Amino acid sequence: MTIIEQPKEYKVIGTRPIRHDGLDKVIGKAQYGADLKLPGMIWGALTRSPYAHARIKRIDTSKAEQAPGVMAVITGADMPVAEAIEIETGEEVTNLAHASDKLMARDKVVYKGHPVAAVAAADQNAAIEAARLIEVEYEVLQPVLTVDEAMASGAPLVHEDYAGKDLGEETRNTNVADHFRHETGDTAAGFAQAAVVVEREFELTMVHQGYIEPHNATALWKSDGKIEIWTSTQGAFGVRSSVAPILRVPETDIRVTPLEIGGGFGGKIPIYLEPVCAVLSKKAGRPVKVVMDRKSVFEATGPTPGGRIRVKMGANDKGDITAAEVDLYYEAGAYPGSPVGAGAMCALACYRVANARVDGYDILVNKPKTAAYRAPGATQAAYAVESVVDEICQALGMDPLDFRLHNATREGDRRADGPVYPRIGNLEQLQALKDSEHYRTPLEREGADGRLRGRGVANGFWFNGGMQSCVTINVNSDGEVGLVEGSVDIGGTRASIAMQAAEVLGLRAEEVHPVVVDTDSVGYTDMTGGSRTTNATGYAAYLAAQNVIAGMKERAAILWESNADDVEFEDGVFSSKHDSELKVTFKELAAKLTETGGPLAASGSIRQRGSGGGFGSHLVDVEIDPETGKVDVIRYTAAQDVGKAIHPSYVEGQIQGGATQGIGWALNEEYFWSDQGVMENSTFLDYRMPTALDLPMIDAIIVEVPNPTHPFGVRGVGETPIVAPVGAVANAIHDAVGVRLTQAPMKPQRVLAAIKEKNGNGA
Amino acid sequence: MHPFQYLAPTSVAEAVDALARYGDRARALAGGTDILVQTRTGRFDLDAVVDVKRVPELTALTLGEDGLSIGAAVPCYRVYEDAEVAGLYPGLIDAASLIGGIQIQSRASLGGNLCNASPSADGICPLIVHYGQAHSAGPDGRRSTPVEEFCVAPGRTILEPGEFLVSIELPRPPAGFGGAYQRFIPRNEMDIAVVGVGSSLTLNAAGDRVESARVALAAVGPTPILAHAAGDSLVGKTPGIDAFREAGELAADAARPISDMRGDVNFRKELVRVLTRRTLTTALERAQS
Amino acid sequence: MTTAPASQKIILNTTVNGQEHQLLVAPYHSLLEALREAAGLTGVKEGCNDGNCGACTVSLDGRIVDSCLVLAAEAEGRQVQTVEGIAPDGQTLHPLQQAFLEEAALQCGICTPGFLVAAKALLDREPDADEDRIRLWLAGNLCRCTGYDKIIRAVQKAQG
Amino acid sequence: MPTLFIPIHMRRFTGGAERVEVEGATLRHALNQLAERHPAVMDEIVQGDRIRPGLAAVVDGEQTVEGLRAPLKPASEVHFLRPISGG
Repeated sequence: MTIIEQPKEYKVIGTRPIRHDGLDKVIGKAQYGADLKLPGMIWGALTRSPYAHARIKRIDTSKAEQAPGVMAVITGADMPVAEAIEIETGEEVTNLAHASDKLMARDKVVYKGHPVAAVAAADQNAAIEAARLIEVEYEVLQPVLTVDEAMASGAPLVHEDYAGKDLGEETRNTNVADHFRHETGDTAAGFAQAAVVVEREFELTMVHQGYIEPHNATALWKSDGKIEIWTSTQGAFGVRSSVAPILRVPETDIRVTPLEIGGGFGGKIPIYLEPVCAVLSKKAGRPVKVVMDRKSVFEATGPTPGGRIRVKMGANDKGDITAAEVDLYYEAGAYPGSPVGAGAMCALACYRVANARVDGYDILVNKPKTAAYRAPGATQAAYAVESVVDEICQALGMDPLDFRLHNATREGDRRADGPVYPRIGNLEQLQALKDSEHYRTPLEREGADGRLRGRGVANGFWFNGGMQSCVTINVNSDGEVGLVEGSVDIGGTRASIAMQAAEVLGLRAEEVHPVVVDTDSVGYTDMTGGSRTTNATGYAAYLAAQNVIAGMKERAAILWESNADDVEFEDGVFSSKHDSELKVTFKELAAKLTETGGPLAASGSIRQRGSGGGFGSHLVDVEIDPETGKVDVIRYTAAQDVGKAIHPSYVEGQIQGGATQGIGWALNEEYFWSDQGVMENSTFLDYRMPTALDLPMIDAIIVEVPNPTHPFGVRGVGETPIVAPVGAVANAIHDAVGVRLTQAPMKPQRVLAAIKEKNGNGA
Repeated sequence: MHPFQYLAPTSVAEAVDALARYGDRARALAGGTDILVQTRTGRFDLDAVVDVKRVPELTALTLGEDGLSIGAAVPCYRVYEDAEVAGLYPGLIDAASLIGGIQIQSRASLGGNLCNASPSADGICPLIVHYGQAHSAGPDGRRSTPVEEFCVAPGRTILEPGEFLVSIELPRPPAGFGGAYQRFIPRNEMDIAVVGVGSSLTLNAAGDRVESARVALAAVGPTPILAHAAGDSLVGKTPGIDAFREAGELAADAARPISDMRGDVNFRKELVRVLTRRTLTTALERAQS
Repeated sequence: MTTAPASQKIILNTTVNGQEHQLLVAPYHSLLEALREAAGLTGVKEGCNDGNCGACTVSLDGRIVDSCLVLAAEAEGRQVQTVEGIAPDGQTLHPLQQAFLEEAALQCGICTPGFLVAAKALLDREPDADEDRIRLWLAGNLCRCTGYDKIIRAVQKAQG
Repeated sequence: MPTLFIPIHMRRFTGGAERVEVEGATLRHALNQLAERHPAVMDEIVQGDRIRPGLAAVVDGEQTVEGLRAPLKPASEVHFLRPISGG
């Protein structure tokens, strides 16, 4: 792909227009998945396992079938048996048998909340009540609940027949689905050169994306065998390619319409309900809608893993990191596929480490299958690594940002997992944080009523994906254009994509009318996720707009009875290279399409490369009540290299939102498990996401080191900002009260216990 | 949820009738912030919900010579938005203004909080330290119970089938009285108390001796606990940090917490010490002002 | 006093966004269900159905409530306002709606209706509320996308 | 010559070799060269006409979008990593 030279100044890019879908969203007219109503539509509800690990002995659906209003009842026996093969959805690999089993158990339930049956009935409450009437007899098995339990010899097996891999060798009778390693240099030699070596072990528990909109799906299995699906998803095409093999129908027979989505953060890439709704619909002969309750969202959709992480890092007295070892033990959940692979690649990505070893373990436990959550796998690793880096800085007496700048990876450096960095903005964004007013303002160490303050920094990295996108632009006779895209808009991407087309077309952002359509109406487009959408779909829009301009030049040539090569386009005006009298504006020409050959539509499609990655460093001040252990964030600044901010407000919003999720993760969010694998805090009351009262304003510093593989330099933004916060908060707590918290969340009870232990009066 | 019918009696007698008819298959509905959730989560199945908010007595908030009468269904906001009530009962306001968020406070009532009998209820300790009396009505007529005796187990009260809470009465605070309630939560709003402590004390006329005091604890036992020893320890003493610390120790002794997702035993006991001291400090400031 | 069986629906007479409605609802239906399913006002969102996210916030006789925690039947004869009724007329947006758009105070938008209804109730009462007061008032509304920064700024902008 | 970096878990098929230099103007050519020396490793990398699902070929720091057809330069480095998608 050619690298396009950048225009010197942009007219649209970098401005802050009102997003195209904004009006509908502030007047309550935007249609989200649960808002859909169809003629004849009925409601579904699921019966879920109360046990984390049990064999299904018998299911009796007879009472449910006779309950008032019930039109269909299904169990695992009604679901097609999917092939045990691996498919790629987006760039994730899904084992179909696992994906199918996760939706509806057949022989064995492997997590609490695992569906075992489903009911469709005239209204939602009738379906819920009927689902309660399904009787299931279980043989309860001992659940495997932590990575340590799972790896212990003689541990119960989550899947008896699963073959794991240990450094490429097949293993049997294990809960370790995979163990892999990255290695570079000689760590023993590196540690031998170190003046300071810090080794620590960290523990985390699962946390959830916490989107406010519960999962939902509506399906209609039509009499001609075709299936219509309406759902809140991050990727309609991904739903199609997952549902087709699970239901064993051709992809072509499925049309997925993505409705507005109320948050996802990675958690709405996998499917949970769609095939179940479809099978219920086939049986009932009507469209069936299921909306999950919040408890099921927590218990039975994909959180990000907890686990254990060991980090050993050494540095010499000049402040060079000489060696590092990282062992990542991540919970996969009940099926293989934790984000430990990404965690391993991100763990040391911010630092030049000549001698490094990273081992990753993907471990089966009787908990919900993990799913992507904003920079999946990276935050956990960064919490551990950034905490250890903080300790090294203290041991060496170095400023934490100077140390990070001194060791920062830059273009040409080799990552621990092998590849060499292209142009990246790690140094630039670290320097921006160092130059911030926040960092230059010394912290008052004492707050009111004896509260103690501390300051912490941490750095973070995420790859930022490219992947596939397609956009079609239709020119309207009034000179405005429709932009047809397959990228679900989860946070302002209609605007950021339309703006890129507008820039090329010489239109205002408002003159481009983006619409997100179903899988039959646009070319294949990967999910909105991986910080890829403004980059790749924006690129597709750029290409489509270029093709529109090329087509319009031909129309101008027809108009002037000349040749398209003679037409140039600048500032919204087509003109002849040879006759300065011949000029026509985009709008004027659009009105003449009929007489110059008919409608003009043009598409752009791309399989975009990565972006070189995004780096973001965060700075946080906390205030701690030393008598209760409560930590309040009182000031927060985040700097990030985003390549190019198309719509700066939404870029800031991504950074602020990511930081906030990270703060929640650091301080209070957790899956609190019973000893039987039941999540005890499956409500927003007890899951404790931050409220407006728990946060200060969050300053976002946008740094722009253009991505050379994108015409406008976009790198993507959404994921990087969740990587640094947990480590930054841990470092701030240490700065305030002198204790190193190695368990997340760093909830008051843990902070207080650590303070008491340090003061020698631990209980 | 199990389908139920909705009844909206307009008098105490009608409400008694309605509740008695369905026995334990009916519940009184005040703010609904607890029972609607509980019916949805299947904690109990009901055949009838009896909305008591059309019974005038239950929505009356009356401040008289003798004290304050809070109808069982009076939502929190009416309590804390009443300037006179707020001036006389700041300890009560501490609780009424921190139950849930603004939306919840539009609906949730102190009476409902009491009847829900959650060990972690924020509303009950302040009622106890204000020497509250619970007035109920039932098939056998009316009766009055000290608030500290009202809850008997998590989710269970002294109310018999068909009986419901009509109002809570708090005596008018004497001169030299101060009360306060604080809870500890990991967030700053929208949370359940890990520990809550309500304290009150009454000073002598000179303001240098404690004449009476109460300390009540939430979320550290199956019911809210009136920590008698903690309150009694202050009587006759000079109010101040030393006496409050000692009361905190006695309160911690009285606490019988469990370890759960909100906190373990040690953490909760420590919070009882801290919050007892802090609430007594605030109560003293209020008593002196 | 109604004594119809639980399975029998009831007619609810209520005023929603200034218009009188007669809605057919079950006695166990929440106001949230009645507004979404019977009145078709799907701007009222369900996030948790237990009063902890505020997505279903509506105004009931001028006080904000979580409509998931109100029985539909309780709204008999009362005034309900939803996000659909915030704009003063069909043509003009409420200053809060305009400020939310200008300040990019929404990302996915699912929490936005609840925030708008709650913020409007605050500004109607306390036009000069400071940042702490705004944060307190909005603490019953969860947003997972924005970190609240731009929401708070939008409310401040709408204060003028 | 382009360099193929062999992941640790595949080195048992390359006699422990960490890096293998091979001729090839495209990834397919390079892998064919590799297969001549270490035939067993091919199954770990290639499935049919494509890179095996669950593996990403990274050429000069960029995940390839052309798969086996990815062009290689004489100094190119090829790594085989886990694909990244993200949330």
